Amino acid sequence: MMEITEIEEEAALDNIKSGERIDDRDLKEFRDIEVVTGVAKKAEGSAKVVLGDTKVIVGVKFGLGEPFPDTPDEGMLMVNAELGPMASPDFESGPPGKDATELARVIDRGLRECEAIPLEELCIEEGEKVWKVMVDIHVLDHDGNLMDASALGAIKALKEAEMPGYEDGEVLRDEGEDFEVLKTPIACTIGKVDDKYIVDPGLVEEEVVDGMVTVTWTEEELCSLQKRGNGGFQKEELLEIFELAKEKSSELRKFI
Amino acid sequence: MMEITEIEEEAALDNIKSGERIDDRDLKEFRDIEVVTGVAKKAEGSAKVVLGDTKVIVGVKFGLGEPFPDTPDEGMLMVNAELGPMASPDFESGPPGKDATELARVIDRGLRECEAIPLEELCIEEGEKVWKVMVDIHVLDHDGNLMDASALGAIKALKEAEMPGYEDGEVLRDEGEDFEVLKTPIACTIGKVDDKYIVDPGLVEEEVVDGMVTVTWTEEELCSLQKRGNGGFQKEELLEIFELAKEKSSELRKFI
Amino acid sequence: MMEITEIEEEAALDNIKSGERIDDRDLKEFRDIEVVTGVAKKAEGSAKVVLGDTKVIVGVKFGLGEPFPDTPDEGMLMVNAELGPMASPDFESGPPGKDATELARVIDRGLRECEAIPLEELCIEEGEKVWKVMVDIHVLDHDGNLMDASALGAIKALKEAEMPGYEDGEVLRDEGEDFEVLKTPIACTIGKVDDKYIVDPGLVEEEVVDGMVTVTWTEEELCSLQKRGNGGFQKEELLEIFELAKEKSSELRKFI
Amino acid sequence: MSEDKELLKDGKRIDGRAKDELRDMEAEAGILKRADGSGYFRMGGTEVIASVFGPRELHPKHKQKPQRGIIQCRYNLAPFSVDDRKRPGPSRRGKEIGKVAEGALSSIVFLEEFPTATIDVYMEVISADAGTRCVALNAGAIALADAGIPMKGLISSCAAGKIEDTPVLDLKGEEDKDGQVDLPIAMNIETGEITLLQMDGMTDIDEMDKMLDLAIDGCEKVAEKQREALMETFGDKK
Amino acid sequence: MSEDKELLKDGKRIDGRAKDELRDMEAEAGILKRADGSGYFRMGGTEVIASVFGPRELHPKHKQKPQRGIIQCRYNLAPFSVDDRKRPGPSRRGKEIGKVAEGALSSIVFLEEFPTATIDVYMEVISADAGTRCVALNAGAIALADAGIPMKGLISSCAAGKIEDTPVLDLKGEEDKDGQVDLPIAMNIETGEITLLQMDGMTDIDEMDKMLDLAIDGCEKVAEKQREALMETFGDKK
Amino acid sequence: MSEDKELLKDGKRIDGRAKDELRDMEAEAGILKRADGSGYFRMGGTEVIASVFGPRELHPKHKQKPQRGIIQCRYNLAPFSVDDRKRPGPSRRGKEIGKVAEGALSSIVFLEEFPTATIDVYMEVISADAGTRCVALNAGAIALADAGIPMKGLISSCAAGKIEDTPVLDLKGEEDKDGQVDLPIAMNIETGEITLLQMDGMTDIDEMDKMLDLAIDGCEKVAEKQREALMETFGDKK
Repeated sequence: MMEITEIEEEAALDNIKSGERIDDRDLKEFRDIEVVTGVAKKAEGSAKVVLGDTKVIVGVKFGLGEPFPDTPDEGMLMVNAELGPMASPDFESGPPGKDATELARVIDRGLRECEAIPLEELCIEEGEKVWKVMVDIHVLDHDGNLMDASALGAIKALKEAEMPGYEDGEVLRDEGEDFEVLKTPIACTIGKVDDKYIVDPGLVEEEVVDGMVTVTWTEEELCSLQKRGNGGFQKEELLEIFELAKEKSSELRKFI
Repeated sequence: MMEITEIEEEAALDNIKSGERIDDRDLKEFRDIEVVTGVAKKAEGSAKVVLGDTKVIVGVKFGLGEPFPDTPDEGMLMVNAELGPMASPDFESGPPGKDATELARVIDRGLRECEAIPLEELCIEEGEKVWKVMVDIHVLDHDGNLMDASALGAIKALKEAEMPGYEDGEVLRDEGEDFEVLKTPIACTIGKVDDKYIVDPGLVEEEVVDGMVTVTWTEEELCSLQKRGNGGFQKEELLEIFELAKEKSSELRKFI
Repeated sequence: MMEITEIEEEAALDNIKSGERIDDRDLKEFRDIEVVTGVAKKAEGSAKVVLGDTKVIVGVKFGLGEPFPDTPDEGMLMVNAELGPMASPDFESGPPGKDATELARVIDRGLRECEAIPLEELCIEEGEKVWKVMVDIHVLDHDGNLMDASALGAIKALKEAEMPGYEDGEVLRDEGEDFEVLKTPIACTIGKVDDKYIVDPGLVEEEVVDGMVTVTWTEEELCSLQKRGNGGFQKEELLEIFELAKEKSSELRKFI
Repeated sequence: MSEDKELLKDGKRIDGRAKDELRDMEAEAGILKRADGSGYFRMGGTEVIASVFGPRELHPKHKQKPQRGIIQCRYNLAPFSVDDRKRPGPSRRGKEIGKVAEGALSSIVFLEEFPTATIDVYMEVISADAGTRCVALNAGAIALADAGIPMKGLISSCAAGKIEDTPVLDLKGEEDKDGQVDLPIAMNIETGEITLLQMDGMTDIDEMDKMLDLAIDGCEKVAEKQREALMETFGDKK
Repeated sequence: MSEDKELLKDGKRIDGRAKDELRDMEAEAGILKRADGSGYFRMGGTEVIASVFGPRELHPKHKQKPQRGIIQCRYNLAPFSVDDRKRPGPSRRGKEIGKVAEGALSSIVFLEEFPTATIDVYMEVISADAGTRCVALNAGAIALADAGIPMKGLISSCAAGKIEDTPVLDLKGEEDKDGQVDLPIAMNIETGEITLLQMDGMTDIDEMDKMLDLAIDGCEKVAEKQREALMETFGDKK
Repeated sequence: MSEDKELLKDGKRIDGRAKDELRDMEAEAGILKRADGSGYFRMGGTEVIASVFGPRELHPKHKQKPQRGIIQCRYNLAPFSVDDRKRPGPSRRGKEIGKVAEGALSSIVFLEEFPTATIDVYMEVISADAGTRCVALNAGAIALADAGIPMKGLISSCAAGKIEDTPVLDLKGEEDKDGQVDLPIAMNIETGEITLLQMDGMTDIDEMDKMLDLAIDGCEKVAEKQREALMETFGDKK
């Protein structure tokens, strides 16, 4: 079990200040990335993302539900994240806490704001019955930057998903057809220490950066921002971060 | 932050025994009272009650619901109280505990037993759809006697409420008309120390009295009683308390 | 209050090893058993089981519900157990924990697997309305072997139950008729210490046995098994235990 | 409260009782082994079993009071104690009754003898036909005495009420449902102090006076039954 | 976000404001007695009351940090603060806002002075008409200052947004609902550091630049209001 | 359990297996970094990942046992592991399986070496096609070994069952659903002791005898797979 020590934190900080990383990466370099699909056989779509030692499985399930009263002709998108105790000695059993909730909601907004999922095509009977697209993020091993790994897994699992058939109120899981996804939002988290920016912060780095921003880009536009951690950013720094995130997100986009 | 000390408790007790109060009131005198309405703009009715340093906001919302099976032609009244952590170092986050539950239920009974709200006029479609009148008590600052402050706020907010319109299953919040309230139940809490009675016990006094009785009077009748705290009362004392509460409740009634 | 001490545990163990019991029973002897019915007047059926100092009340209530989608023409059986704090200093308030859940589920399976309750006869309107048979196990005093006491109470309460009438969506509790139960599953728990088997383990014995198996027999067949506690059993031991449980369960069956 | 049914006829109530008559009672002490003390009380169709644990350490520690112990009451309806099965778990009503029970029982225990401790009183309603909080307190008081907790007196409880504009003692189910007032009290039998008092319904002080008299007399009769049960156990223990 | 309504007409917004104009504001400090510090902030129809308790011991103990204190924020909508009554209890949205508020406020407090402690900031939304997290932070920052917590600066917050392809300041309810982008920020007024930043909606960097400028100017105006409120209380205390 | 489908044809099962044949298996150890130990096990379409943390301090402290450590198991179905998404959070079924898993694993660990401590075993079902508790235990046992916890042996688990009145090994989804008996066991491979045993369905002792033999043989084969996985990791670490 790896508990983070002060010595590790200092090492991580000193490294970044001198332009290096504790794991010998460049400041703007991702850890090794692997994306595997079809890992959860009962899910309509699934993807496992390995980002260094961080491991996340995202599963997509389709179900039936009643639409929200204010959008009677639209399907529903739900994103949920569980930071279960298996993934870290710091996680506890119980309902999602602040971290899991933030993780799910940032990824939800990334998908929702750019209208990646055509919700209006998921209506079966207006006001009565629509498809629910349920995206579950399951963290297996938390070694930092769950945000980017989970967002990548979510859009990958959605793109791989087979949409089940429907007949007389029943979901026909044996009859799948490709599920249409319109955009590819990619989250990229940039951390800052003094005047240095780092990409893909690891577990210890997340603790020592002055702050982080998770920037979600579609192919052309910004669709979601979330500043995280305790520090702050000057406006000019933010604009640099948005550009850097755009550039680096194209590396992640290759895995889709 | 004001934690109650033993010295304060002793001072409060000694004062009452010698016919005085720690805050220089007479035994049967309320603290300064202020009642302001329209304080929560989204509520159909609201009132803020300031009783010394105790501050309570009560908001009334109308909504639609299915009636209870045993009263298919009646609307529903719900009273809820939250003793959130903002109001006192002794309050914790989480579902309502015993104190909040007692507070809500005593006020609920005060309104219900005298039939202050004409529930049978709140039926829209028998057995199918009725109005729900939801009274939420939100404590901002707890310096004692939440019961009287909250009950006063509840009846005041109800009397000020505008009832929304209804059309085709929708609540029309822009079309309000005056909401009818039939009675004005007023709660008045009397504490006892030896042979002395006090009105409107403050925070420290609540801890040291032999016991308290919250007496709710309409214009003419007793409609609810709740003995509180650990001590006891002789029957004759109770009868005196009921009369005293009637007399003092007329002072509170002026704020309605 | 009886907290279990190490000395008691050693005594219990030593006794069994020398073929005796701390309460002077034979290894294969039950404690005194008493079964009383009709103990909960509002229940449609109820039974109190006293097994030594262990006391359990089981109540059966009938209600209406919507059937499960995959069994639209069957009634529903629910078994619930509460190990409330009144019964033992080790029990806490709150939702059922692992012990209560195991207790309820083992008894549920005992009833369900042998089809003791004819669920298909409890359908009122296919897919819409069926009877729910709700069996609640309420432990009053936990002195060991809740499993056998509760299972005995459950089948006894079901056999004693009067099924209410039904008319126009209403339950008519005044019009009862005998409720049909098709089988009589009896749970019998056997504990092991070295090569010794004990029947009806008491509270302290449960802590010291190498393991226990709760074996549920109908009149002719095994319908449920649950190995409990930390130890293990050789296959041959298990077969002996199944036979012993069959033999001993006939003693319990006399109380039905 | 509506008044659809005829609840009084020729001065008699639906179950034949006089206006100032309690339902039949049954009481027992020391009925459970694991608890430090236990009690059973029945009034008509309402039955409660109570157990007491403690004085014992209060968790979490930062809730302990340095000068005195506390009493914690849990009042719970068994799922099968009412017509429509009650979902297990705490209800708003149960929480409130737990609190007023604490207020009623705390005054008779020498709590200053148990700094930092808790005495836990669990009251389980097995069958509910009105008056459950009173019967629960009667069982709880027996359990406290059975546990050997040092006490200043005995708490006894019953309710008065008003049906068809007439004060009566100890409402049963239908009377409670269709009656006008329910007034449960609990009393310290040694001192006459009323330690629980609740009231729903509309009344004036004159009627209140009469109902209190009825209820106080009722408590005295309850106390006799409680004492009998305790004497019997005390006898057993010798 | 759809665009059904006309939100801009002749350069004016539905409530007559210019594009770079905040709603009217009101601020007050020291409004509660029991809390260590308290604050009130209103922007148009959005009102929040905040209270601060601490520094005080963090429970459970194994969550304490040996080197520094922590800030815990609770953001809560009063049940009557929205059109359809909000069920009490934590929501996913509220949890997230609590977390970003912690991130925004932690940077200004000298937390290293309070090892093992917590400073609890409670923000209760009394009336919600968009911008609730910003108004909550403004009230919370006043409450922290009122509590005398040693701080490096003042946090001020407001949102910019985009409606009808035009960057504007401080969206109100209808603008938020039918607008294209919502960009709430919070800023350390002394250093210009942005300590809260969230964004929903589609935009490019050029528009983002303009919206950030609007929001930064807005924060400066908010800060004036906060300072006034604090000066007034400080005056009172003399 | 009904018997609508033909589950056995010419001595072969729906997936072509013989009656005493396990589904294909896959096992791996040491797949996670943060956990003290981890394991993966797959049997046919059922996949489980397990992690182990500890021995570590048990909270709250008053639950610690002075003489020996305890094992706490959490069994959880991922929301996407079943046909209809499973709502996150503990289920009754999951709680029971956690308990029997604790009973199965506790017997092989030298718990007396870890007074007051807990060893936490987390088992996450990624894909569920019958036999999840067995596969979970197989992954959990690998994780315990990978964590270097001193153990008396290896726990291996599989189920036997009865379909069309015939005892068979290792039911898959459709067989479980339409079969007559499900008999999951876990076994200490060193001693042959059965440490988990559950059974649903109707059977006599003769059939039980045969099913136990099948399951015991199955456990031996499972153990080989577990050992391979552990050897591989052990090799890696050199």
